[in-house]
Amino acid sequence: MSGHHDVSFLAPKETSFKSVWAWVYTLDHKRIGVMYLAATLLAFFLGGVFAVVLRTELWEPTRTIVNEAGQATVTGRALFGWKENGQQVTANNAYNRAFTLHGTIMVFLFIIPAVPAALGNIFLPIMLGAKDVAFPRLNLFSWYIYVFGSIFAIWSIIHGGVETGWTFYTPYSSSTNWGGVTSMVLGAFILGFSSIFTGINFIATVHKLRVPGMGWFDMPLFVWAIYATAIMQVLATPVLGITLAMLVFERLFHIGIFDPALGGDPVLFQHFFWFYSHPAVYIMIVPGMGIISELIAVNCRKRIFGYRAIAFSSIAIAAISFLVWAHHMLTSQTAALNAIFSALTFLVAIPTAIKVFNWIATMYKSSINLNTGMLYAMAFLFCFTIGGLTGPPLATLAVDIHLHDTYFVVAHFHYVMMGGTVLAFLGGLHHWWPKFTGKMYAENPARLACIMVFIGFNLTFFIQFFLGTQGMPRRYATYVDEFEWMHKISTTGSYLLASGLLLHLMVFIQSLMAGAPAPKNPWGGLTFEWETESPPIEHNFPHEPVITHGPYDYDTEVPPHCDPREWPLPDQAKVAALSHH
Amino acid sequence: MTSLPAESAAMDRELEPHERYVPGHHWRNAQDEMEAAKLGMWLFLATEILLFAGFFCAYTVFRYWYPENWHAASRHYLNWKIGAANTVVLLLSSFTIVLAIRGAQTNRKGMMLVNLFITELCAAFFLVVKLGWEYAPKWQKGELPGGFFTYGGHDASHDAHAATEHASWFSTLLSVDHGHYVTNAYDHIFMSVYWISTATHGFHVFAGMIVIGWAMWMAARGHYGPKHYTSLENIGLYWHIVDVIWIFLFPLLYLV
Amino acid sequence: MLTTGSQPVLGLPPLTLGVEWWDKLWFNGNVGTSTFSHLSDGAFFYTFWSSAVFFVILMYLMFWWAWKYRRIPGVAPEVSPSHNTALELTWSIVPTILFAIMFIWGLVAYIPMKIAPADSEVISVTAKKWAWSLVYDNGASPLKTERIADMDAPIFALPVNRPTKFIMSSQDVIHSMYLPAFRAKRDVFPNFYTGQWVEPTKVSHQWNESEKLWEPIDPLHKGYYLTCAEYCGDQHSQMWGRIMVLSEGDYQLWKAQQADTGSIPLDVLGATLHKSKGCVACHSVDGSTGTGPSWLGVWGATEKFKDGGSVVVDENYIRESILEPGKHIVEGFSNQMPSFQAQITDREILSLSIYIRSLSKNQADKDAAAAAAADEMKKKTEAKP
Amino acid sequence: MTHGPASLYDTVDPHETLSKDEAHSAHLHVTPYWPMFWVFMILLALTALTVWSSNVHGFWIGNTEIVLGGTAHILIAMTIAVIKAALVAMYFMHLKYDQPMNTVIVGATIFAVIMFIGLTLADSATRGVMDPMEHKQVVHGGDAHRAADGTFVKGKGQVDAARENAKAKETNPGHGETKPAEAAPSGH
Repeated sequence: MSGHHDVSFLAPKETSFKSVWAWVYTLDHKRIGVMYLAATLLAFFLGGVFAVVLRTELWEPTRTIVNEAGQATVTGRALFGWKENGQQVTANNAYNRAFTLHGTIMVFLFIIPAVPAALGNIFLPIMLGAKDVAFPRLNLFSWYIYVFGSIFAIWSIIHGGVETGWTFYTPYSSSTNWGGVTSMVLGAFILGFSSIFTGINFIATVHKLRVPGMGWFDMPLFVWAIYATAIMQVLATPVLGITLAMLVFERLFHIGIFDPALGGDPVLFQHFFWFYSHPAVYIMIVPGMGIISELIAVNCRKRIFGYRAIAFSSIAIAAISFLVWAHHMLTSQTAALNAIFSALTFLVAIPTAIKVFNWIATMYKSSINLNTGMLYAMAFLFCFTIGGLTGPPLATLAVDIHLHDTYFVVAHFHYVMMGGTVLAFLGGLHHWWPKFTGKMYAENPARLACIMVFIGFNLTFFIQFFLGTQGMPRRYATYVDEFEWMHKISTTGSYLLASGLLLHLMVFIQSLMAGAPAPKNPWGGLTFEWETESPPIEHNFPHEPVITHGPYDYDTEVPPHCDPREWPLPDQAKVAALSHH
Repeated sequence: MTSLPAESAAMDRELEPHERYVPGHHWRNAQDEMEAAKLGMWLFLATEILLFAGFFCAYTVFRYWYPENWHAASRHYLNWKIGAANTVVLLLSSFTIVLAIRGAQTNRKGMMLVNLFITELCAAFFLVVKLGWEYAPKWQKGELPGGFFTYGGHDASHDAHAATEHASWFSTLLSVDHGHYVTNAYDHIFMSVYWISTATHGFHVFAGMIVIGWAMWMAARGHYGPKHYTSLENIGLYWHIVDVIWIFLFPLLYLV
Repeated sequence: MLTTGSQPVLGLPPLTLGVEWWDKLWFNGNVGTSTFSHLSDGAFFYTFWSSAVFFVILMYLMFWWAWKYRRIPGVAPEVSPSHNTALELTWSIVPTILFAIMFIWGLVAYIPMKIAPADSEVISVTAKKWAWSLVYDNGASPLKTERIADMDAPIFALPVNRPTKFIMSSQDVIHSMYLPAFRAKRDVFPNFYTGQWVEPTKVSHQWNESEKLWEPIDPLHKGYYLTCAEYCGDQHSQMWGRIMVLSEGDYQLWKAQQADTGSIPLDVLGATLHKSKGCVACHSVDGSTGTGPSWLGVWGATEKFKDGGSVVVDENYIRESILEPGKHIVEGFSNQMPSFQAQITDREILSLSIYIRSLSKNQADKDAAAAAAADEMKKKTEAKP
Repeated sequence: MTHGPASLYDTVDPHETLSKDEAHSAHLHVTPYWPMFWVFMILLALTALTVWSSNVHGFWIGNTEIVLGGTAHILIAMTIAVIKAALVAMYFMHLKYDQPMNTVIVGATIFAVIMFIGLTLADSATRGVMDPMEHKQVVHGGDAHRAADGTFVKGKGQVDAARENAKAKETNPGHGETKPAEAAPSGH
């Protein structure tokens, strides 16, 4: 084998042109992953800006970013588009566009691809001991589709914005005449293909590229989670594709399938949409759960409690996720179906609960390294438990009638998505940052930022549960005075949250500019990615790695490239006694 | 290692591309690569099925609500003979592409090329019939989806004119017998489902023609042989799923 | 146990603490306000307390262990099992049982919400962008409005301790009629009817005969809200309504008052209708452009249409715009307005015309000038012979 | 990479991770001709059967005519279509000879499709079951009109229309527990 195999995958080529070309036409899963990471972080920033804007609008009961005459202020106009189809930006449209763009960008451009396509792309093949994903060209193609779809989505912002909500409910979305809807819908349609191809790639990789000797239950739990996610991506996303295509047809050709004015059925659209979008929220959270399994096992130096239960629960969530979609429609569909879907929805809560119990049980009698990654894992457990436990009230029929489409749902959703996926993503980013950049980050500033994010997040969203039970509907630009104090707390929290995230950005920039070189295995992990260089070499390993132990055998193994004196093993006699049970 | 005479002979001639084929650098062997490719293709086919499931779902719901209307619309606007002819053509093309794969497996290039060519012809026939004898007349008569539906019912003078001017066995076979028909309230939704599902299917046929053309080119250049024909096999799988979807669309739209 | 109507539907306790600040925090003090509210709240607090117990235990263990088992360099972790079948089964089965109870509780409380008693008062609800219009069985629509969240929200009334059923439809997109205090919500669709019913249990307002107004019984509690819970566009957040719950006698009085518009002068009625019919959502009267043209100064002006024609705004054009709004769209606007056919009387249309006319200062001046000219002509003709 | 002579270089297994027997036995299932031909013929026959069955009005058992309604025709046509699709998948698409995982994928897909269509239809099919007044079509505009003397006569409003619908539904004995809604006392 030639010499370039020993070079870091990030290393530039001989000439700058070749270097650029090597990124543009790379088939290396790690480079594609890094490109995804850059793109999704950009989308996260953009979505975050809209979030801060909409929280600012809610600072006062009446209008903040639009003036009393009902027109957008300069800020409002600058943010929400200058092409107005001959219409004024009316009172609330600025706000409506802010939350729509926040939702669409965060969901389609950030959360769905963030963990699987960015971190998954970089680490899934390495964790399997493979040189690359199964279909490297398809992988690159997925990235370009993602960029192409994102351009459509961004274009819609310039082209007057979108104000349908990220759910695009008909007949509002099929009848509204703001310019951006069609291009945003097309953007989401195209992004769906990126998601599908990534999912196909990962399933084939897991099936066919595990290193010889690695059985299904020797796989790291992150891989299990990505695998379960990929199943959902493949089986659910095409329905989103056809839904959005039919919505575009509805807008362009007035096919009348969803449009009641032509004899169609708007509830049918909701079924179509949620058949994808409910699995989609598991597409968003399950990879985050995979990261948490890694973070807790590595930083606790402990064999994960109930490995098989966690692995199977990922698959169970994937399977059940297809049966619960209509709990989003408890006020719009028929009573008989409500009863069915309420019951099915509780099923999905069980594997989720099992995971949380297992993670916390792993911490028992362990050796916990409270680095930023572990802090995020604990923050995740705190927030995700709240998010998870506020799900059952929403699945309980009589309660959901009251809470549906209120801030309770907003808070629940953000506790799961932001408090779950995003915190897990940030934890995973810190966990693997030294590995794929080759640079350490500054631990204490990162910890501070983590605490700011955690407090800011809870400040922002916890109060929203009470807003919801008191009856504040979501997607409201103006509200009655009695909710003001709660909105003020929430907005304050969002600023703290944003500051914490900016501090993270600074920590990362500092690390890239002047970070200390990372060792091969800074946290003492046992999975394959910690055996290779930091950053990994071009084909991941100089030789095909050999599997000698399970991913979490901390009882019997000293992690590779770690000093055995610093990593004393537990009392082997006790381990042996336990394993005889 | 002792070489057999036949193998020595093979050493002497220049190897065909399929004989020289080497799997991608990240694969452990060619079999893994082929199985992964087929697995990926099946997953893609799963997405195709679910994509069309959207149309079938819309069909089911509206058919449940307006059964008589849909039955009448199906009988009135569509000619089952066209659908049946296209079904037969697609089945034939499915069979020929199976034979093409057999040609690759048994290293018979001629068999492969001839069968791929027949497949291509069938696809072309399907599209010509679809565009020429279904879409074009419907476009003229205003039997368009949803809001564009302008068909006003039976136009006797037009039909009589058509009957006298162009009466041949062929046009009689392929024309729709309008009879005395009064349009129903939900005809336009039936036409919507008809148009979007058949157009999407037609687009898949068209995409199939392109990839089968590419497969012919690859076959002619000797890229397919007993040891490597992965993309041909995957194209075959794709073509079969196009056929399977039509197997469901045909009775649903044209017959019941 | 499971009856509908005025009887309590389910004997399950709401599991609230009964403490004022607690009720205020969770439900803005609106506890026990309808026959549903304690059903819904009971199920809610069951999920809340069972979740709270789990949450506290889990977080206690997490933080305690994070401290107790923090890493000390060179010290090996203790040995502990990596799975325990009995424990894992327990923590799978216990939540399953709790979830099963949640489901059953929710379902049992939900079924009565769906079956309206046969003797319900029927109110027809029409939602449109962006206003609610209620028609009572005597043909009355609410006339008064109140400023809520920066817009004019109509004031409705419901009878206490008697079921009221809403039959709802929408004129454009999906809305959702949400009565938070009564824990009731149902989506409103453009092409089919949906229904929901409530039975309020606490009177909020009474008629003050001396002041001739409806006043809240508790000055701090101004009644209940009606909101739209399904996003419906631009002014979604301004589809508020105020609900008064009245005693039976007061309710009949209120309904009769709303039906009797005969004694109101036309221009005042027009101004009232501008708010109560929801015109205000799109048509300002101060010249600012909304979804539709402002009414200020529009009377007598020449409006250009999208399709090229034009018209001088007069009674005829206003009548046409109300009954067939899609016929002529003014340039720069889009076809958004629903038709008001069968929802408005001729007298009401006329009063809106007069109101719009009164908003145009030019027209008033012109009218005065014309009247003066007519007077002069009259004088001249009288003087001539 | 240089190309060695064919005998020295196994194209199936360049990295030589399979044993010699595995490398040569594992790869191919050569598509047989005649079974495929017969499958094709069966498919044609089934197509003809679908067309024929769709035009069958009914059949006689003794003196009783069993009329096939729309549902029966759909069931027949879909049964035949499923058989055809299964034949294509098993033989033409080699599912019968292939990795079992591919069949698992097909199974999962069919499961998802059935759930999607079935549960969505369950919503459409149960509208108005709990509350007979729900899910009646809305007719916009009502039937208000001008009387001969030019005054505005209020037409049948939504409430009346909905009540009539409910009455029609409630005459059905299945909903006997609720009485027809009577007009509430008027405020006048």
